[in-house]
Amino acid sequence: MKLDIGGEERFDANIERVWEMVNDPAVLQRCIPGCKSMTETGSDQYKIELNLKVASVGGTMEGMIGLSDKTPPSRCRIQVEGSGTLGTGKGDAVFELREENGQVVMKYEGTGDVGGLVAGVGQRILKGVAKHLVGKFFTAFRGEIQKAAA
Amino acid sequence: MKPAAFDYIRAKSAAHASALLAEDENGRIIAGGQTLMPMLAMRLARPSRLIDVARISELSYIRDEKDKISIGATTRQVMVEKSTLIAKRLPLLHKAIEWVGHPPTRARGTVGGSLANSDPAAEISLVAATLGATLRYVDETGENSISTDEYFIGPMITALPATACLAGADFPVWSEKRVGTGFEEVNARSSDFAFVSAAAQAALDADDKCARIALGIGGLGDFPVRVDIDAAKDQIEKESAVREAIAEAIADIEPLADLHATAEYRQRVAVTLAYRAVRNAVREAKELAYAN
Amino acid sequence: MSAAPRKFRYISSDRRVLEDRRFVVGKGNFVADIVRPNMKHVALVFSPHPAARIVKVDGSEALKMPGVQYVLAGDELAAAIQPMPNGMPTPEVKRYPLAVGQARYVGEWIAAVVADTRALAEDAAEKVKVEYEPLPFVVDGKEAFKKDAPPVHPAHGSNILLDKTFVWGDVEGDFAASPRKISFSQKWGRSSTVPIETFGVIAEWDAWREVLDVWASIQMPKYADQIAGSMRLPMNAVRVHQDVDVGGSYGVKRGIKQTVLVCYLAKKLNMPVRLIEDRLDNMRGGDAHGPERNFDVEIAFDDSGIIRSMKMEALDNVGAYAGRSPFQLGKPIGAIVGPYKIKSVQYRAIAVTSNKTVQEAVRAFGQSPTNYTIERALDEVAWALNLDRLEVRRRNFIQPHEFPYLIPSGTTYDSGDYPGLVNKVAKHADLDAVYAERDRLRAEGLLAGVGFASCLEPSGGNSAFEPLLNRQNKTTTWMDSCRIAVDALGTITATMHTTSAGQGHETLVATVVGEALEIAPEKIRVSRAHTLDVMPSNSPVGSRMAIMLGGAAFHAANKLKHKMMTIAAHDLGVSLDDLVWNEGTVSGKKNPDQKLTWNDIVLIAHRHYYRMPEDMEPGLTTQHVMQVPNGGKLPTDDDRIQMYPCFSFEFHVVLMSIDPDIGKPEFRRYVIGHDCGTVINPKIVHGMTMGGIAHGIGAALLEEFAYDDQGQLLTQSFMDYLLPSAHEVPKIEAVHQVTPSPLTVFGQKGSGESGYLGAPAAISSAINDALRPLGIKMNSLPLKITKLGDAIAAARAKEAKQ
Amino acid sequence: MRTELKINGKSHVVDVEPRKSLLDCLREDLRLVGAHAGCEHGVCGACTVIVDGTPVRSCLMLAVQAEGSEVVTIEGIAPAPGELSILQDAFCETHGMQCGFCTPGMILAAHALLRDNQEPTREEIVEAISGNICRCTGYDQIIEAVALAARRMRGRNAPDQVSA
Repeated sequence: MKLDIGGEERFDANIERVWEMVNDPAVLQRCIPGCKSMTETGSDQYKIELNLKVASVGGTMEGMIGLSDKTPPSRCRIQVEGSGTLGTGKGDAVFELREENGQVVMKYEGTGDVGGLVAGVGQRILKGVAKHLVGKFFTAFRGEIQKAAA
Repeated sequence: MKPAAFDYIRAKSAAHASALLAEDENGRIIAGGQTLMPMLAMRLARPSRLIDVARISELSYIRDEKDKISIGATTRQVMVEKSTLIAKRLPLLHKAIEWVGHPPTRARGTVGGSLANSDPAAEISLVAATLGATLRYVDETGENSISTDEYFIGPMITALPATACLAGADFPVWSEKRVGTGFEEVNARSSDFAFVSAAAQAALDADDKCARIALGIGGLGDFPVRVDIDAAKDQIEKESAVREAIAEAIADIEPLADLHATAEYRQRVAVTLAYRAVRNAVREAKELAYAN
Repeated sequence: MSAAPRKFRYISSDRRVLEDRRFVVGKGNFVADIVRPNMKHVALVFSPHPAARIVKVDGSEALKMPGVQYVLAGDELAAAIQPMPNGMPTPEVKRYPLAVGQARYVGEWIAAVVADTRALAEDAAEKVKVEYEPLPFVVDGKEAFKKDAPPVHPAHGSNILLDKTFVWGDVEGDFAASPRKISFSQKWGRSSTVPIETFGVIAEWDAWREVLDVWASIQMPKYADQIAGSMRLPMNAVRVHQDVDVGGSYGVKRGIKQTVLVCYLAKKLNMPVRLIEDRLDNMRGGDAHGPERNFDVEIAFDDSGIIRSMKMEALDNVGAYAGRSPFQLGKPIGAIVGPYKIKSVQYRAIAVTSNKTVQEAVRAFGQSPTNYTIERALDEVAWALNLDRLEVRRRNFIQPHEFPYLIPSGTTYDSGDYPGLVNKVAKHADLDAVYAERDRLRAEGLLAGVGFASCLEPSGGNSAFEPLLNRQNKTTTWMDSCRIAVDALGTITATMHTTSAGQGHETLVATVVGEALEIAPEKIRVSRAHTLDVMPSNSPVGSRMAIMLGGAAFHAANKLKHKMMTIAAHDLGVSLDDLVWNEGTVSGKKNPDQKLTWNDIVLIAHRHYYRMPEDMEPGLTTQHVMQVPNGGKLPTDDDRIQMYPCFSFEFHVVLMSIDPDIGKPEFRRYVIGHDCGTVINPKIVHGMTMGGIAHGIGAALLEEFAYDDQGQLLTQSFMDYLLPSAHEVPKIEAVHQVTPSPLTVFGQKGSGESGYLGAPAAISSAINDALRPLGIKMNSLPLKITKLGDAIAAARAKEAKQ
Repeated sequence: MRTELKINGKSHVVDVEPRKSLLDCLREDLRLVGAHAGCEHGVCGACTVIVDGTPVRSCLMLAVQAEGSEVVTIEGIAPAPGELSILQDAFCETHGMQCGFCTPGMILAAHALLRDNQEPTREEIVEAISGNICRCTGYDQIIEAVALAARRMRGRNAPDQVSA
């Protein structure tokens, strides 16, 4: 199942700071919903373990996350791939940072691809759940920025 | 399709259930199980422990509290269906309840369970959202409540704190004399999740003017929403005005789309169903005058 | 050809169905009810990818778990067994129970885990690690047919399993001579019969007796043969227990891959092993999907609506492996013109593989999609000429005096009175009133339409499509059998040699034997033998049991009667011709006092050999193996073949309405006429007819194995694959007619499929009639609410613009 | 987990994993195999049993949840071995089944209906069995069976009506 993800987020921080944080595996690990561990396996390549939980639905997943096509401090591509008890998932997104009115605007756009169990029995709410997870990520990320600023 | 292993414990009270949840973040409450059990069987849900609240008898009740009807969280849906109190005082829920699953699932399914699972198309949630019900829960801090405006936040996702056990729902009862209701739903089979549903409650004054209108739409977005069409209140019997107000009110909702109903379908039919629900509610309210 | 219906004693009388007593108390003997000592359970690991190379299957973590016995992957299995039989001459399209080297659809079984309970097996299955390398895939049939499509089986070289064009008669000449032509395309969506009982199988290997016992929820010809073949065992080492009750099949309960998997495990582990598919296993990997067929059709006709010729192209997306599915394009050849006098036909049958779940035989074996298309053609002709659709059908019908009727593709229809039944239906339904009601509904602001569909149910199934589509296959024998034994105390046991999935075969045999012997059917026990005690059977496929098992039972009973009368004649010292049979008592025609009762003859046959005719075998056991009436021939060089022997007829009239704002279709009236020749048990025939219609309603409106562009199956559960409930099936009025078949012992024909053959066509016809005022037509099934609603909305928006 | 179940009026003590459904417990631990697994996610109704007087899906209930409840299965409906209830007999009379797989659930759903409603309309019968999917019959002869049983049960309660 294809899922389109995209949006814009605004942060009160400078662009270098946001860039740094997006590229910080420790920050990512804290922000990715359900991320249990993130182990570096190569340059900008990490093995991740997830314990996903959205309301009643939950499961474990193992996979890879990679950052590429970097143009600091404005552009980066994130690729995620994993599989687990809920099925398989793949994501490919590009985010772009720019400064605007003293804020940093993060524009992100990408597609996800979900297969296996969840695609077969949960297609009705998959999109909403994905949206919710993305939202959770940014809530946490905003928190990180505030924490760093404080 | 056998669930992954879990422990099982019966909670003695809502507070007990909440304490048990606090002990283990992977605990999960089960009441009637009509939503949770399929998810367990498919291993979409894999709690470490199930906390059974179904037997907490003090959470099973339907009470008339003058300006509201209080329904306990573990009240079986079939009790709502058969309740003359609900039929008389909360006719919108009475109309909606027969659309919930089918008789055998209503026999086990609970009002609280449906609200807690918060399916985007759940009828009980829709009525709660439409009427602006207040949900009562118990968590570590004690007894609390939350309005449905804040409660629903995503598909099967609510704002209920992680350690909360739902205790009940208070549905406001309108004081006006002439109150009518309308409930409309489209689905492929009568027991299936609604593609879209609409619930309306209208109060008319003695001159047939609309004194109050509440409208809710389910199945359209990630959760049921109350839709403000007060703009059309003075023209409540004018189809185009009501439709326009509805269309405007739902314009910002991103519709669900799945193989059963496209986003366009949901958006378009939501307007029709909402209009029909309003129309029927107004008609019913009007008839009441003659009956009195 | 409508001989007056014969008078019967038990046949056609409204008698109870003998099987029912055990089912109403929950005492059926379903496969999941059977427990063997120390039995182990299988859970499956399935592919989440539509196409992927299987790099590695690692079961080590799973094996460490308590209660886990074994983890089996495809490579080990493939090395130990023969590939499963492949009906087409496509040897490189190899199929094994577990994927070997490559996964070819979402849901394909990659590994099997054996554990002490199913729950433990599922726990362990989650721990089996499979490493995949995703490959290009194709899900759409027309795409898969293209030259540059990713091949599902690279070794085969393309996705084409079958692409054959048949020309029967002077098609080009008839097209050239016809003043009018139309063409249309439509698609039959992927659905299936989806029995409420999934497939299940238990296997147990006795190493000392060298017997492999199999209990399964099976409906399949040559099941034991295929097990023996795949397992490389002599066939007399395979004992299939056919007394297992099957919880619905309607064609799909073939389960050979499941069975071979479990047999291998049982033998390997030396433990009874059972696999009961759960609903997810069944929907995605049970290999039981039905046809998914694109049609492109051209019709040549004249100004009066007489159809002269038809060109039909049918492209079936059969899924990842060959299965039985290419042959489902073959059976329709035996009724390619429906009940109509179309002189010439061109038929191009294409079967392509894709990265979808494998098809299995589904009720009517591919005839239902084709009938949907033939009936659409009749509607199109009527609409093109602005003629009444029923009138166009009447003008094209084969007339009662024209039987036996040879159709262009080489099949002779046995008997029928199509206009007769249609007139009865029209009268019962009061067509004027039906149209008036349609117009009233339209005046109310609804869309409303009347639908018609005829259908022929070819029955008495044989395998003629196999040699027709695969010339290497010369199978023409397609028998069924019955054995009757009268024991020493005079009671009767008849044995049938296949399973039963609700068709009432025990009642059928008892009724027929009772009729022949003039003994109450309730007194006759019917047993279903296991396969080491078996006579040849080709199982209840192709609406064949009334004809074939009924025929075999009748002949076996007559042989018994003949033997008993011969004994009596000898004992009484009279000629056989001078004796009459009366409820088992044999007496002299002229001298009724000269007689032997049933028990007298039983005593002689079992104990008093000295009173028997010389050289006659003692005991009272007879049997009959019946070949399909007028079957048994190979196709001619110009591809003509007698497909099935008998042709039932059904006619549907449907009135439907659609709320244009919602798009939800509703039944307002449903009337059918049914003619399956002599009815053996009216309750059974009625039930089959109604059930077939309900199934057709599902295919027409609700049911679909829907895939997304990524090859994911979106309908793996009953929450998304929608079966009609009691709410969705309207009250159906039925009108009956009996046009006996001259080819069968009582004039009976088959009756399992016609409801399913007619309903989708009739519903589509009604909906398209309803949509005509908007200038739109629906060209695919299922006609889901959203599809209708969105199409109506688009048409109205267009109208509003103009 | 030690669980005491009351099935068809008799007490049974079973030791089950909490994750075991009532359906699996009935079938595997008590060998009451009349309730059937059709979908195991609450849609088909083949697993229907009566719990505290109401038909429910035994696949959507854990065995441990049934402690303290009265469970009636299809095995508890026939009055004696070889004897059928009026409803079961009516199913035989109309042939309200084919393969028999959904039949126990269907009969229990109808059984509960007729206990509460001796004169059900067609719509009420349809509603009562709408949670039980039958793939064979198209429901016609099932609805007929329930209506016939209702007539016969009314007749039994008012013998003067059937004296003819």
